[in-house]
Amino acid sequence: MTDMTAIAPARIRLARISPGRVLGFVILALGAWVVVFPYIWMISSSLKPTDEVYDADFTIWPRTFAGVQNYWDVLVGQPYPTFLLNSLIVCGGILAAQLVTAIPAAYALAKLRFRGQTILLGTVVACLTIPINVTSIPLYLGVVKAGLLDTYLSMMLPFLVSVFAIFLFRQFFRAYPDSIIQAARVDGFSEIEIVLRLIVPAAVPAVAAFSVFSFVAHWNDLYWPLIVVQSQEKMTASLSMMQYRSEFDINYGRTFAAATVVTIPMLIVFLFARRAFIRGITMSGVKG
Amino acid sequence: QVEITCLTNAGHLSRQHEPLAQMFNEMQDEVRVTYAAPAQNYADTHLKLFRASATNTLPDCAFEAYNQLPSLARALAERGQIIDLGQFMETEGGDWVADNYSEQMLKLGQVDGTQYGMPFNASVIQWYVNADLLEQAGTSVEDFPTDWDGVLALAAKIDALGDDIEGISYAVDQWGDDWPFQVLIEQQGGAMLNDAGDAVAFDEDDRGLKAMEIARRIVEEGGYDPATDLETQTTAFTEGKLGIYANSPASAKLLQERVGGAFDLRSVKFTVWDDANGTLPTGGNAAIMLTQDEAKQKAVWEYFKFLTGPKGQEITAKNTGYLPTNKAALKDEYLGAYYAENPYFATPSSQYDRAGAWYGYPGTQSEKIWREQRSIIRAVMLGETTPEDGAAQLKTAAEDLMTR
Amino acid sequence: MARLTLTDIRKSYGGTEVLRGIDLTVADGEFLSLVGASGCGKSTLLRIISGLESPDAGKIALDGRDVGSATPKERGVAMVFQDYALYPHMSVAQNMAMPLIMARLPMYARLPGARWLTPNHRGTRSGVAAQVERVARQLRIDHLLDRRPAQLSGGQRQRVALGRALVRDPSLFLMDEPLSNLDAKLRVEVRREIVELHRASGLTFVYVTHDQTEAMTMSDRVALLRDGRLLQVAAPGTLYADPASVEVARFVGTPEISLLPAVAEPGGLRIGTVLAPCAHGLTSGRDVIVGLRPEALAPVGMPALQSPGGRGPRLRLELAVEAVEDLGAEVVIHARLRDFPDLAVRMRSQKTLERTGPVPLPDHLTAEAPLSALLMFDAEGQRLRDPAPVQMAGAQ
Amino acid sequence: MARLTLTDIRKSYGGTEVLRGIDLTVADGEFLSLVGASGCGKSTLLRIISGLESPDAGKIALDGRDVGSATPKERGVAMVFQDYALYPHMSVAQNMAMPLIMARLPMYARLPGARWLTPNHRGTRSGVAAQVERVARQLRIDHLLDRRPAQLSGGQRQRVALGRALVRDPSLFLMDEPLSNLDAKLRVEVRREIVELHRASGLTFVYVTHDQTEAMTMSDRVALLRDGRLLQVAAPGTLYADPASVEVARFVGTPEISLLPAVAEPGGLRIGTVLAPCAHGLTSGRDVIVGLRPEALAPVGMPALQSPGGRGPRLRLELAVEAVEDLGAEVVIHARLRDFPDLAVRMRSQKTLERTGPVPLPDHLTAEAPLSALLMFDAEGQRLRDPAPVQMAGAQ
Amino acid sequence: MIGGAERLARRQRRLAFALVAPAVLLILVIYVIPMVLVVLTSFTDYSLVSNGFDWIGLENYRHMAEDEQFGNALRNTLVYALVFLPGAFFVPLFLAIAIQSQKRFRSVFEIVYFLPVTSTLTAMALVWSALMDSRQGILNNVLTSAGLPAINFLGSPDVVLYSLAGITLWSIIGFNMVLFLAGLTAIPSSLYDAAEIDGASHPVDRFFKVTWPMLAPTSVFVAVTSSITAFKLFDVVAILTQGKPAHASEVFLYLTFLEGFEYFNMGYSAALSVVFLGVIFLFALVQTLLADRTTHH
Ligand SMILES: Nc1ncnc2c1ncn2[C@@H]1O[C@H](COP(=O)(O)OP(=O)(O)OP(=O)(O)O)[C@@H](O)[C@H]1O
Ligand SMILES: Nc1ncnc2c1ncn2[C@@H]1O[C@H](COP(=O)(O)OP(=O)(O)OP(=O)(O)O)[C@@H](O)[C@H]1O
Ligand SMILES: [Mg+2]
Ligand SMILES: [Mg+2]
Repeated sequence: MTDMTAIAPARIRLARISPGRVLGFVILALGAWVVVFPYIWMISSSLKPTDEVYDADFTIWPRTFAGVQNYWDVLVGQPYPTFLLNSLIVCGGILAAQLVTAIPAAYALAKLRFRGQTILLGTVVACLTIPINVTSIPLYLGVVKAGLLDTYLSMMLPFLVSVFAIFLFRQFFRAYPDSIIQAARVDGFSEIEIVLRLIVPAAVPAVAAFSVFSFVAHWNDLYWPLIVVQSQEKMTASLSMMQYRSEFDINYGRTFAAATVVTIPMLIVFLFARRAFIRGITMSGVKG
Repeated sequence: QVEITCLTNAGHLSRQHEPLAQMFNEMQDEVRVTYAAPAQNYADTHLKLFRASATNTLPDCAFEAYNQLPSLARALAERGQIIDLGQFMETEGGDWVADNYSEQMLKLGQVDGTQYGMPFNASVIQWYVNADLLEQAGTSVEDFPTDWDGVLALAAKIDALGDDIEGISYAVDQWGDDWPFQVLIEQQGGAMLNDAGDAVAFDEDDRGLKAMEIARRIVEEGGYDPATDLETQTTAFTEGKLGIYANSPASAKLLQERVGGAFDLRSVKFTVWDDANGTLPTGGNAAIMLTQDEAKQKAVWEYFKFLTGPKGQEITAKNTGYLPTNKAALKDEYLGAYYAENPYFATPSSQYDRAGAWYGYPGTQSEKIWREQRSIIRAVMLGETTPEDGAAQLKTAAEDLMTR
Repeated sequence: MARLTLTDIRKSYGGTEVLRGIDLTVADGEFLSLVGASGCGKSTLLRIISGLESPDAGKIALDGRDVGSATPKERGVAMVFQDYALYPHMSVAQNMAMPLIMARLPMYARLPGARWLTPNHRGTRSGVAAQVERVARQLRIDHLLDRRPAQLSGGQRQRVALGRALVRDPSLFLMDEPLSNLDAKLRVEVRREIVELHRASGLTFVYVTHDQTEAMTMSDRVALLRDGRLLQVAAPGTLYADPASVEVARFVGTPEISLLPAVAEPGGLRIGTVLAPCAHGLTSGRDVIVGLRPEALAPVGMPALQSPGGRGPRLRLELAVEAVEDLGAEVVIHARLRDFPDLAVRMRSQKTLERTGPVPLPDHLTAEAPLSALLMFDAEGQRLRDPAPVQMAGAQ
Repeated sequence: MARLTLTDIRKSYGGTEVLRGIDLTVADGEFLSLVGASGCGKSTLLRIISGLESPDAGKIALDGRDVGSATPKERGVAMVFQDYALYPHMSVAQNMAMPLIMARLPMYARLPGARWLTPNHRGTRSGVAAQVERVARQLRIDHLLDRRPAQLSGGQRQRVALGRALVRDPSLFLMDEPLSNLDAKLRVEVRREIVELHRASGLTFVYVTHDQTEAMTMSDRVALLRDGRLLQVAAPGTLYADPASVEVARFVGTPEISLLPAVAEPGGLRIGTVLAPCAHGLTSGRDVIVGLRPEALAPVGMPALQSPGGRGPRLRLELAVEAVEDLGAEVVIHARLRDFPDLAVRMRSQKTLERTGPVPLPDHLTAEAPLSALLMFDAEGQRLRDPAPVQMAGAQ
Repeated sequence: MIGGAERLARRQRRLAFALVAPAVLLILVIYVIPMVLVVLTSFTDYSLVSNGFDWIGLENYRHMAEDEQFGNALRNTLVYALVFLPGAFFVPLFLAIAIQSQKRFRSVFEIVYFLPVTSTLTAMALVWSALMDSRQGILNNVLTSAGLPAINFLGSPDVVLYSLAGITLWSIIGFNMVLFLAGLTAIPSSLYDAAEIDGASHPVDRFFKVTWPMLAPTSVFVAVTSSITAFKLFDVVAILTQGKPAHASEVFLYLTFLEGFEYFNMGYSAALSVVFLGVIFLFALVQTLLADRTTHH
């Protein structure tokens, strides 16, 4: 008896909130379907021969299975491992350089006082808005002048410093307690050791978040590689994907197999870095 | 061993150049051919070459579309960055040239009288036909009309077959440049520019206006829907939802692949107005030599000879459907027998003598002119602009920009 | 204006039982403090009372009416949170007006910007403003009404939080550690203000804290919670002088009560070598615990330190002094039994008014406590009351 | 191991003078607390002593040696911060080892990973480890050495912070409100530990706090800072019983001292309608302030509440009771003078041990204080000592 | 004599310069110098094609006034932004709130919605163009089977900007959602409790009284970054429509690309870029100033 009346209120409260929850869930699930459907379509198409890709009656599983052929073409028929390696080298190099340049600069901007600080910060913020499209020609001319065309360095050059990273890390470091830095000074840390031993380890969540950004962005970049990559040996994975596409000749199955193959590494990166990524975003307080 | 690097665009690289280069490299061992990272399309090739020219980082050879060749060649010639191929042809001596190339073909690679390019790919527009739909409309491929009125009437008939069936696709307003528009001018026996190449001539004898009138009729009578994009039209055709489809023979192989066995796919000679003088602009690209190094020049020439030779052209034609640029390639041992067996692929060769010039405008603004003109043509096709106004606008657009 | 009755309230999170059957009645107008160590379930109980949380079992009644299924709004409770939970984007006036706006305006008139579209509610709004003004004046924050919480000091924020709770004449006032974010000085001040508020309003208060001083100084009664059960509910003085168990005794009082293990003997209780000659009625040899409040012990022969009250027979202990804290008005001595260094005792003595300098103390001293001051617990910590532990005859 | 001497230290931020000439000597081995309201410059002074901040003017000497130009490391000071400032990504052992590593290893051997490349420093490293181990044992945190700060409780973190400061045998121990992040119960505990540590180490401590209880219970001497100046530096008991000014008197002691305006008359001091018959030597009609500690007042005729010590002539006040706080061991009464409701007084009385229930008090009562307990200040708040304010004759 | 703290401070200054030096150098090389060159170029008639160039002063800027395509691109960009921004803002906001209240599937949804952010937009654009095909595309199949008229997603000048916005939205929603989720997590739950006690238990009240105002700083950040993204639209256009049909999808950045790389009018393209950056920078500035007003801590 007592139990009955005691449990009732809980039920009532549950009932009160559940329609909203359920509706939310349904909408989320529908949205999720819309979001993943292109992937399903892409993977499905990557298994089909060209004449099936655009069939009016879409089937997820191909009538004629051409997956082996398509993926064979992509992975073995071309030096795909080279392309993949190029992408990794370029993205990894970019990321490393960005971290090495951004973390110290962001720390200085957040915690130290020096002349020109405000100007530098202003410049960083202003540069956030400059797309590569605008500066690509002067950069290209510079790359050629330096004799760097068709080198890994030229592929990384415009991205060696990320103003976004500087901005993000600065926000992050601003929240780092001053007292820890002072404690370190009292403990006898030299200033550079403060950066190396305290700031760098503290930046790990922000680094994780930023790494996902950076890696994904440059993995997927086509614009700059199209300009500076000259030889096939230096082609990146995403560039290689585009070579199945032309005005007269699109091999759809192979194109989508290539797209799948290019997309999957980033998915894996994200799946692994997701927690750190979201935590980093939360902690860096991009909110300003 | 001399190593040379060539630039081509992506679609061509995988289907044509890779097998050719591989074969060439295996055939001999003085020259080794590699390909640069491909451009995305003709326009991108053009851009890449200009960029490379400005910074002196040109590849050893490249494949440039005919219509853009003049502007490129002139600029590069001024900087001494492009090689006249005439000297190499001479050294071959004898009847070599005459045995292999027609005047008409060689002309495609000439700019201001200099042979800067060896024609590698050539294509003139042709009709692709869904024979099943024709049958349903009560006719057959064999009876395919030879005049525009007939083609449009047939298109209308097919269009009436069903809600989701379209009659004709001829995207005058959509292709990468103004190729389909040039078709409409040249099939009347006209030219885009005067002989000096410095003044607009497509309006002579009201050809511009007539071209616009056909364009409009294709919509009005043939049931073409300019609102659908190219991609969709191609798909509609390969899905059996479109009766008559105009496109380059370069797509023959691809279309065949995409159609599979879905319907009876045929190709038919393109319709011209002026059977005597009418030509069709030849699409495609020429191989150009850019290296300054003499050893490399020799090597490049060797490669060009192979590419544009009968074997190279045979392979190219079989892989794509392009019209072979080499006369000798039509011999039985190369393509002759093949064409006899595969009439679907033989249509280009039947239009061999129609192959006319593919114009580009003087100055640097061809791309912009084409873009403007496509908008104008689209407006005409949609009925937003009268053919008269459209024709006038086409001329103005060209004249305004070709001086720059 | 309400009597709160809780009957057998139970609550678990996941597998852990946080509340294991709470029975409690808070009289109309009473100030009840809920104290206990961190994590013992105080906030959970408060949230159950407020309606923010549902109990797994048990009944909650206000003035005898079961409110188990009522929302917080319907229960008419007001709550003040530890971090005040002021809306940072609203002015003080808006913060305080919130509960009234919610109660008096219909949904559509509460939407952003609706102020300008619903002139018919202007009357209600000005009524709200007047009420807010009145309460603000009462709390002396009427000059702050236009500020944002970020522009206020801790004490001012605290008052705004109180104001927000007050405006709507709640039936029940719930507070969850409302002073813990204030600094020591301010805490004392606001403490008095809350007591004053309670007196003036006559409302029923349930006040959660883990600070015993707060609980002792403010409340009519204190409920001591531990491991989801109520250990004792009593007036502060009772809790201090007459604790139901060792736990209660230890929780209340600073410095802590001294606890000495003892053995019952026929002649009294033996603590170490000392025999406290008190009657106890326990079987000989039984282990007990003797509790001794710090103020019960007084040094012998030290005129500088006043002796504690109470007469009658005394317990005398020999001590080794460990530390002396001079608090100004009094001195706290931490010491150990001379022969049993494991046994620590604390004593506090008021200083004579004439002393100004530090109190010099020997390393060793003798201290006495009246037997009447001894608290006796069994080995499990339960208070032994029945066999009167002290020689009552001699006392008073 | 060091005597700290500050001479005329001054510091401004922007236009505001934060420190206006501080002269202070802390004896070797002394525990000095620096107290004062929030924002009065305590932290600034501490940071100047540590070398994190430079004074605008003034000298800092350790054992007579001027250290003004030395960095914190060179001064050999250790500092404990309010939020402990532990390195979050390092284990407890690493945290504690840091100052030693920094002091004993050369730069190249401190680089990340250098541990494996510099075997010649293995000896130093194991020496460091042993030292850390020793200190950790002393602070009873040796079982925590492998944990990260995030895995520790507040009190444990506090001890690690102490340990980090301790390991390297500093000459001077600086602490900036090290207890304010702990909860009440823990605070009392750690307080005792720090005192114990001070005693055991014999080091010089400078301890910043705004909590008077802390300052009073822990220190050898207390320095009271206000508006950038030192008001009084004295032992806790002296500060309480013999304050130099009203400000000091108010700052020290809970509940606060009662301050009553009075007028000097030939026969004594007139407070409201009452004449306190004490000799004063002041010109008649002069305004003074009389201070009365809460424990000096005792209700007359209430046997339940003990009377305060001190004999001699007494001041008798008629009071209206406002609130009573029963703290268990004692009762605090807040009241106002019956005829002058503007004048508030506080009194505290120890309870007799026999009382257990709440103390019933009438609305009105009469209370007495010995004249010897009166503190006299001039109208500006400065203590009036010279013309002895109380009838010393009658005292003791 | 120099104080110890002074020495510390001086070391810090020196270190600061050393720390920012690499970044400053690279910023100069990668952003500042090229930007200066771009600005200089905008005063010339430089083109890749011809040798040399002339200074023509403000001619390029004057030319914009009479360039129909300039106005068209500006209009297209604005229309696109107006379609894109609400979507890029409210959809993720809704998703974040909905996901926040889901206990069990939260991480699944987080992953799913974030997927597109990690994918090559250029690859996915191909997929979308297939899905959006006006005749055979799945989207139209769904529409027609639901009895609705088919939509010519990429071929109709009236629709194409919406379609592009749809694709870009798909790719960015997850990112903004994570930002909002971060913002939501930072709202103290006691505020919701307080709202509940105050009687604001209706979800609408909770949203307008607590969630929305507390999210303000996040909102401004999302709005700023999304606006910049909107103005920077390029890739999808380059891959899918190349400005077609009939200039209808020629957005600003694509126009600068056309002028520079297709028509080789580098000088004019540079001038367009300068204007573009001016506009986008103003926009960001205004929003950042707004941001200062909305932060309340
Ligand atoms: N929503 C919840 N989910 C799971 N466990 C909870 C939840 N809320 C509280 N608990 C657990 O219930 C126990 C009691 O929590 P409660 O907040 O009531 O303690 P408290 O007495 O208020 O402590 P404190 O003094 O630290 O505020 C704790 O162990 C806590 O971890
Ligand atoms: N770096 C600084 N720049 C400007 N003003 C400062 C700086 N540091 C401190 N101040 C100011 O100096 C005054 C004293 O600050 P300080 O931190 O020493 O106070 P405090 O006594 O430690 O206060 P609290 O008890 O709140 O810690 C304050 O008004 C503060 O605003
Ligand atoms: Mg709690
Ligand atoms: Mg401070």
